[in-house]
Amino acid sequence: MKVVTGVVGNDIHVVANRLIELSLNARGFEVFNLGVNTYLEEFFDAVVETGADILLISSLNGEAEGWSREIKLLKSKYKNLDNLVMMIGGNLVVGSADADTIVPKYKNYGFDLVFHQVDLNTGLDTLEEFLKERDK
Amino acid sequence: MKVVTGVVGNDIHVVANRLIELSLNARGFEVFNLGVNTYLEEFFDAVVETGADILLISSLNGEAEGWSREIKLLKSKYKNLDNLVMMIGGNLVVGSADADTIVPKYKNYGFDLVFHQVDLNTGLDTLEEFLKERDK
Amino acid sequence: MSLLQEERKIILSNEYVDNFDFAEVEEFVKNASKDLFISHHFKTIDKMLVQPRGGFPTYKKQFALNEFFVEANVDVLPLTIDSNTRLNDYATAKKMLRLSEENDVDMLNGYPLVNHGYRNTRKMVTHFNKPVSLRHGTPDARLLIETAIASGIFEIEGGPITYLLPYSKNFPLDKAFLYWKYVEKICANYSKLNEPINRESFGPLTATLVPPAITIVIQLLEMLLSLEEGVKSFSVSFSQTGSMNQDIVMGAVIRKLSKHYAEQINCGDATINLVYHQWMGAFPTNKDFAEQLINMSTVIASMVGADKIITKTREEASGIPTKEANAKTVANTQYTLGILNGLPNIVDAEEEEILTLEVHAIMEAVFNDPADTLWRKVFNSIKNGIIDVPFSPHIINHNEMITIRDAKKNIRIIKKGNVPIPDRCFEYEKAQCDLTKDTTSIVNDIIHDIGIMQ
Amino acid sequence: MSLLQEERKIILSNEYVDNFDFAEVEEFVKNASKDLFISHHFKTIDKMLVQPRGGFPTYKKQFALNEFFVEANVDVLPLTIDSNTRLNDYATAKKMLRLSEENDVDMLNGYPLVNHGYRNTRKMVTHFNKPVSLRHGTPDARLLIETAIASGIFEIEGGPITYLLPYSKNFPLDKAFLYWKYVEKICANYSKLNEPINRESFGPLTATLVPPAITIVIQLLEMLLSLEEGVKSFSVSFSQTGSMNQDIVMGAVIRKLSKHYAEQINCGDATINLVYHQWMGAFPTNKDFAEQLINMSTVIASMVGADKIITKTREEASGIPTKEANAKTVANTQYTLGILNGLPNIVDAEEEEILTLEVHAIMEAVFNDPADTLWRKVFNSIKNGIIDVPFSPHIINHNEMITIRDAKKNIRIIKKGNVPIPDRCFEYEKAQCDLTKDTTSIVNDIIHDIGIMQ
Ligand code: B12
Ligand code: B12
Repeated sequence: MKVVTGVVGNDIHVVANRLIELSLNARGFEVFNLGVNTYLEEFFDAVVETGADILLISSLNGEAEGWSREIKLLKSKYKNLDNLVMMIGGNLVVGSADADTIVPKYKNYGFDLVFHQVDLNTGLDTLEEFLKERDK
Repeated sequence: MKVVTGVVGNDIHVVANRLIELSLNARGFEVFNLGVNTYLEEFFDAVVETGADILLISSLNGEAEGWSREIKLLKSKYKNLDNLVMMIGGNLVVGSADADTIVPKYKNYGFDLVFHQVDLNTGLDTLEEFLKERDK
Repeated sequence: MSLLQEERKIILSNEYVDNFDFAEVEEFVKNASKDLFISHHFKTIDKMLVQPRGGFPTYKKQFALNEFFVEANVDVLPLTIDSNTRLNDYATAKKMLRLSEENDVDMLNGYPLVNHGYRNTRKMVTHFNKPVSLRHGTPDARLLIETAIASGIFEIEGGPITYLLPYSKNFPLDKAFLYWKYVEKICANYSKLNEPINRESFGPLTATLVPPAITIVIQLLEMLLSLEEGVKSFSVSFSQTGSMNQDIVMGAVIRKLSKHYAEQINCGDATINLVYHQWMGAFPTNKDFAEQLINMSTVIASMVGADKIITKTREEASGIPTKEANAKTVANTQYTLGILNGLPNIVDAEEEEILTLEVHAIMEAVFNDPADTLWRKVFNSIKNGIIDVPFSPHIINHNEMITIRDAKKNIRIIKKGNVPIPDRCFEYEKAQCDLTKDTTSIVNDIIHDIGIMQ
Repeated sequence: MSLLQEERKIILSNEYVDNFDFAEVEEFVKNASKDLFISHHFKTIDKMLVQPRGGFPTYKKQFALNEFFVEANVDVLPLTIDSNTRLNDYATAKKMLRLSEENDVDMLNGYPLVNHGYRNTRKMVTHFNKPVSLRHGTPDARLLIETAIASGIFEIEGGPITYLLPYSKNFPLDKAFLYWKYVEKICANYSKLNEPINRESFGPLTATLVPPAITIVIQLLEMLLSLEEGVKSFSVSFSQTGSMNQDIVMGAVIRKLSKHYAEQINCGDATINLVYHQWMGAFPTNKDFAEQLINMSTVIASMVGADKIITKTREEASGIPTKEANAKTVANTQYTLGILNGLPNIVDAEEEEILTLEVHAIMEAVFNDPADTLWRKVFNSIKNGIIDVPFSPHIINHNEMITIRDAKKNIRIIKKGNVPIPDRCFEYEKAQCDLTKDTTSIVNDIIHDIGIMQ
């Protein structure tokens, strides 16, 4: 399965991104890593180009929320993205807040899977569960 | 003016006691230091023997309360202690509690001046104020 | 009109900018209180200066933060800039600042200095009358630094390499050098009016397994590029490596070599200070543990003999720290510095020699680049991998060097890429590590090594 | 019946005592899990063992405290005894224990082990299956130690000097020596059945300006008195002095000399361990600061290379700590030990030499005392001031020695009383200090020196 990944916005925290690429590869995904500092259009363009099944966005520096608000509008401009699994993880707010308030908010922005300060492997395990459920 | 001082009960914390002797001397008092591990009778006996004006008791290890309960009874057995200034300081409870509850309790036990976890010099300044007020 | 003046005009022709009155700014700097100059404090105060990190979007919140810091006995106030301003995106910064002001929710991860303008900001700076250090991460910081100095901020962190390789993916490196040349000149010019403006390099880089030799070479080069332009007070810096001994060795070598190289270009008269960053890598989420880590960093900084320490907070892993947490670190750090006494004198001659040889070899390779100016030599050396920063997100970086930790958690180079590590040193580095493992285990070790403080 | 057996009978003829079944106890010790023996852990575990302090009156509360400690990843459980039991006043202890059990209020400042008895206590000890260290302060600990070993407590702290000079004003020192001789014998005998019982001396003494030479001499003498009786595992200890370098020097010298003197009496086969106490003097009332101090102690313990560390809590200045605060220190200390890596190798040859000469000189003076046995030589040496402990409340102590801190906060001897500090060393000690001051300033310095961590 194909995954497009990267770190959204002006965020340059690259360490998790490098590890994500390693982990996805180890789990057998085909990875297209756009790296840090990636804008929403670039993500969607890459999904379209590669025909990816999953878009896995990271955000570490707190920018995610600003960008996520524009997802629905932007996504509506693309065709055939209805089956795209959208997931996001990292530090999803500036400052701190708990998952109970963050997760519903991001689901509302259009994400299927939301991981605020959750360990990468836990997140990827959940992704695999999710895919299994869906394909049943 | 004469001061009898010491650490009450089975308490062997001696450091403050040594400093109290130094400070009282420096302030011009005549000091009779009974040291640590001093029982109530020994304090009152020394007051009578020396004709002291002030009895300054320390307690550090939490024993003070147990002993203080017996002061009124004991003091009533001695004569001519009505003008004796009684003061106590150090850690006046086992565990922790605040001055608001401790001070009234100890005043009730018969102390004129009570200092829970108060710095020595603050305490001695207050003593000197107290003596000035009284002798006006 | 000089070239510098022309450049100035261009930078300022920007709808988000204060209308600059340079004559007034010069007057202000000339008469500014010595207390605002960290260079003055370095000269006159013997203890390690304590500086936290911190920046909030609104003036009000930044002011409140500073009040907390002063209450906690801070030595140097920080002003951390938001990430939009860092990318010169003043429009977004403006929008987010308005949102933050209206809704009492922070929509920026720092203080948008350009939008606030120097007239306002100066009020805050002079009110507290403490040195302020500007922390940004901006490749093109020309406007930002003009605004900062006009505000009374007399310490400027960063540099063309240290604010680019860890902080950017695409920004052109050659441009960064030129923009920073401007910054150095401005700092040097203003330094003539009163106490010197202090420039500080950002030694932590990516804070992830960067080997000492790379950090020191970059510190020395940014120092030389700055002194060349006339800066008279410069701070080299690095962050906790994860090995106490490696920190101490690094401190000794960087002190010795910064003096040496400054003298080489006849700038021995400049003051060189040493700054230590508390652990800059991934923090534990357990906040009590984070405090232990922070305290340990302070102890090590003392053993390194740093002139200034830059602090973290117990909330590092969770998000932008509250002002309470931030002030608490300052008070705790000051307390620790006060009670930590009887520091031993520690010299590890062998490690120092190895590291010194490595630095000299890389520096020589840089100097041997055929380009005409130092900045072009440095540019070429980064481009061809003579300087290679692990975990840099920047496209120009080679990413060929591989480092891991040895049994004592020293960072060691096990693949050197194009970096001219002398054979003897490279053998020494590798000899400290267990290299019999397969690649997967080594990758797992690296992941583990990134998380050693967690 | 041997003399020891007779003494045993006398001690046990006491209405508050468990009916001892010695055959069963021997069987128990013989088959006890190795995990209960700290001597076994010292041999097999490489990391520094972490041991908190703590004791509550009731079985239930002590059990709960232990659960908290285990949760926090403790290595060695403490059992601190109440002060009535310390004074062999089992009647009062019994009354207070009943009151504590009935009213859920603590009427004792520790665990009344004799009243609880060994059959009960053994259940708790074997339940947790961790080594337990007995902390008391009892001059006549004969019954207490019989009960402890029968309970599965295989580390016994204390000694005739270290549990007397700081803890008592009037208890006869000669008796203390004889009572402790019994304890040593019991420990030695049981040590033959399984792993050795570990004895530990209490190095902190009064925790107030005690100079290293005095501490080390007392550690060595209690070690010799113990090994003489056949003890095979002994821990010497000391507490943080206030100067990192002085701690490191002390650690090096005490390790070297304990080995040396053990060999002198042909006990080189005994294992000698080094225990470090986190700061034992006056603590800051600010609890956050207390945590900094505690963390710094852990760092220094690592540099000293201690085998075990005994911890304090953030609540030290305010009163008996809660179990939460106590467990938090354990978790924090374990975390710090895990992240503190790359310890430098530190040797201060001059300080080590001075200290070694001082210790040898005092030891020689003790050995030269004309008395026939070691304990009598030691007794006489304390009585005539060859050994003098600053701030001891005991009437037998000379109190002639005066110590202050030098600029680096090392504790220095400026008046030696009868302690035979060699001239060269005494000159060295005094040369570190500013002795031109008048007496009042020196007194003020001493007051300040006691409060350096506040
Ligand atoms: C190292 C670091 C830096 C380095 C980055 C070097 C580089 N190029 O990578 C430097 C020093 C340059 C830096 C700069 C900045 N940083 Co920074 N940085 C850190 C730090 C200390 C560690 C990050 C790290 O590498 N962790 C190791 C990796 C492996 O862990 P991770 O990133 O947390 O990722 C894990 C999880 O989040 C998860 N994950 C990540 N993505 C995803 C996705 C999915 C789907 C899932 C399931 C999981 C997942 O998996 C990873 C492994 O478990 C963190 C604080 C911390 N965590 O301790 C701050 C931190 C992330 N930075 C922060 C900030 C604000 C900045 C700056 C904006 C400002 C500043 N303070 O200087 C600039 C960034 C500029 C910009 N344009 O983005 C904030 C973010 C605040 C917020 N969200 O509220 C943090 C939290 C620090 C703080 N408390 O203020 N930083
Ligand atoms: C050093 C010390 C010891 C040494 C004492 C050596 C000696 N012989 O002096 C040793 C290690 C032997 C020891 C033993 C014990 N200690 Co102790 N010890 C301390 C410690 C760490 C410092 C005390 C000290 O010397 N301070 C320096 C002096 C200068 O300050 P100070 O005593 O607080 O006095 C100041 C003020 O109180 C005031 N003051 C004192 N008296 C007076 C009087 C007046 C009128 C005024 C105005 C002011 C005043 O002036 C002084 C200067 O400002 C304290 C905790 C702390 N404070 O950090 C615990 C502490 C006092 N000890 C404590 C205990 C329980 C014990 C033990 C019972 C049990 C044990 N844990 O081993 C035994 C005591 C046995 C006994 N029979 O008493 C507890 C008391 C608990 C409580 N009150 O609830 C404390 C608070 C520690 C704790 N948190 O558990 N201890």
